[in-house]
Amino acid sequence: MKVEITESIFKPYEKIEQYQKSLQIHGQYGAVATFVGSMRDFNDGQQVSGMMLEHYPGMTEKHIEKICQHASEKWSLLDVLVIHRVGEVTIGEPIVAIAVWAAHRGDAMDACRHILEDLKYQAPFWKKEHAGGGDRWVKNNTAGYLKD
Amino acid sequence: MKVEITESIFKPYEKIEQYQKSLQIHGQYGAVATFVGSMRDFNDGQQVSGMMLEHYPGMTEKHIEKICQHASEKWSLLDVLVIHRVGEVTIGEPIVAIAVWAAHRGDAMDACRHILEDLKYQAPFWKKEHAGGGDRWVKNNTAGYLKD
Amino acid sequence: MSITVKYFALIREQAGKSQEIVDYRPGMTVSDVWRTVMDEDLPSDIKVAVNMEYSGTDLGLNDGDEVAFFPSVTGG
Amino acid sequence: MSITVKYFALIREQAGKSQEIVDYRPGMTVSDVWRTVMDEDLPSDIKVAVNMEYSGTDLGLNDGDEVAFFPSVTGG
Repeated sequence: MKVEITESIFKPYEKIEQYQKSLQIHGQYGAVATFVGSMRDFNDGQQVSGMMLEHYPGMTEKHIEKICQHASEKWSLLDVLVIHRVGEVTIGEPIVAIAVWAAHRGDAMDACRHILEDLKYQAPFWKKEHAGGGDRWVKNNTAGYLKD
Repeated sequence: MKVEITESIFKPYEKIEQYQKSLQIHGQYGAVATFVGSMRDFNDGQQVSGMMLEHYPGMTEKHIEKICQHASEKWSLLDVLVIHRVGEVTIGEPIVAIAVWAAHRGDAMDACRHILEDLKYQAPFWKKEHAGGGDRWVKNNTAGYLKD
Repeated sequence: MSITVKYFALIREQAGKSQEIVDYRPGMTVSDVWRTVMDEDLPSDIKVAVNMEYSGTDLGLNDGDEVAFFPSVTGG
Repeated sequence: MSITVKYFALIREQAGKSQEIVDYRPGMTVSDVWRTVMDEDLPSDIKVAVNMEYSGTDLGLNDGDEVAFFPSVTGG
């Protein structure tokens, strides 16, 4: 399991591929579910040009590790990778990448979603968007509905 | 939207990255959900060494395109990529890759899962595993339960 | 006046062939095609596609149609 | 005998500071810390962490604890 907080732009799929290669689980995983969240140019009815992502150094890492640990107890997982960006982020850049390796697809997808929802609602990160009318703190994330 | 059936081993994350670069949706997608299914060395209580994946040329492509089309009508999506392997597959090799681009995470993840379940239960593919005791047709895929 | 019949996976192996052409008779259904080639009723667990779309077994066919028989799918 | 107090995001901006040290008093709760530094009751929409774990506002503190105040999180 690996949790990484980074101030630099990162290439999510290269990171996932690279981490996968480092694992000793060849032939064991039948399923890898990933989620990559990127910065959009439009949010909450307004054009945005970028944002600043604040976090709580120490607690943020600790909290995400706890989420992943919890997911590993709830589902049958082989490994988990979470990368989250902090600092100044520009349009189109990745903010978060989650990858979950499991024998079976149900575990990988359920856990990936669970980790993402916890990141959205519990992990100590705060977004301040640079919008036309000045900077604004994002008040709440949009819902990650389950429509199935 | 792109559907690809291939007899060759492929690198899912390179393909996804490459396809993403070809899209004119920079700054529009906030969410990319992917699923990669790979060949495990163990299935249905037995060690397996590889498998042959048969399909129905023509119908398979047509069916998957219909699935993706249907998903695009049900959820708000920006693009979909599906790659599925056929022919001889060896342990650890990717069998299927699905990537869904959307503005929001709920759409991307719901659609990705929906497409995968349809691929498992409707798309014309048949697996014949090479196991210790000889070859055997896989009778049914395991369930892709939603535990949330 | 013909129907193209295709078999996949276990059905293909059991039939010992992957494709054949049968004569088309007006009013012919999917079940009739199976009866013609296999000399038995179509087993209920066999899936059917007509012109590459899933189909019921009572569907009436047209000259030139392609009918496929196969077991439960296991892709993904 | 001290408590480290941290502020994040909008709370940090409104407080005009990101961190300060307050004296520890035996029996002190999270709410007491806020009252000490802000001279008002702790608003109910502010989240609290003690030693980097989410906490209730009535939690009794120990000497050396780190208390953080922040608004709803918006990561991911």
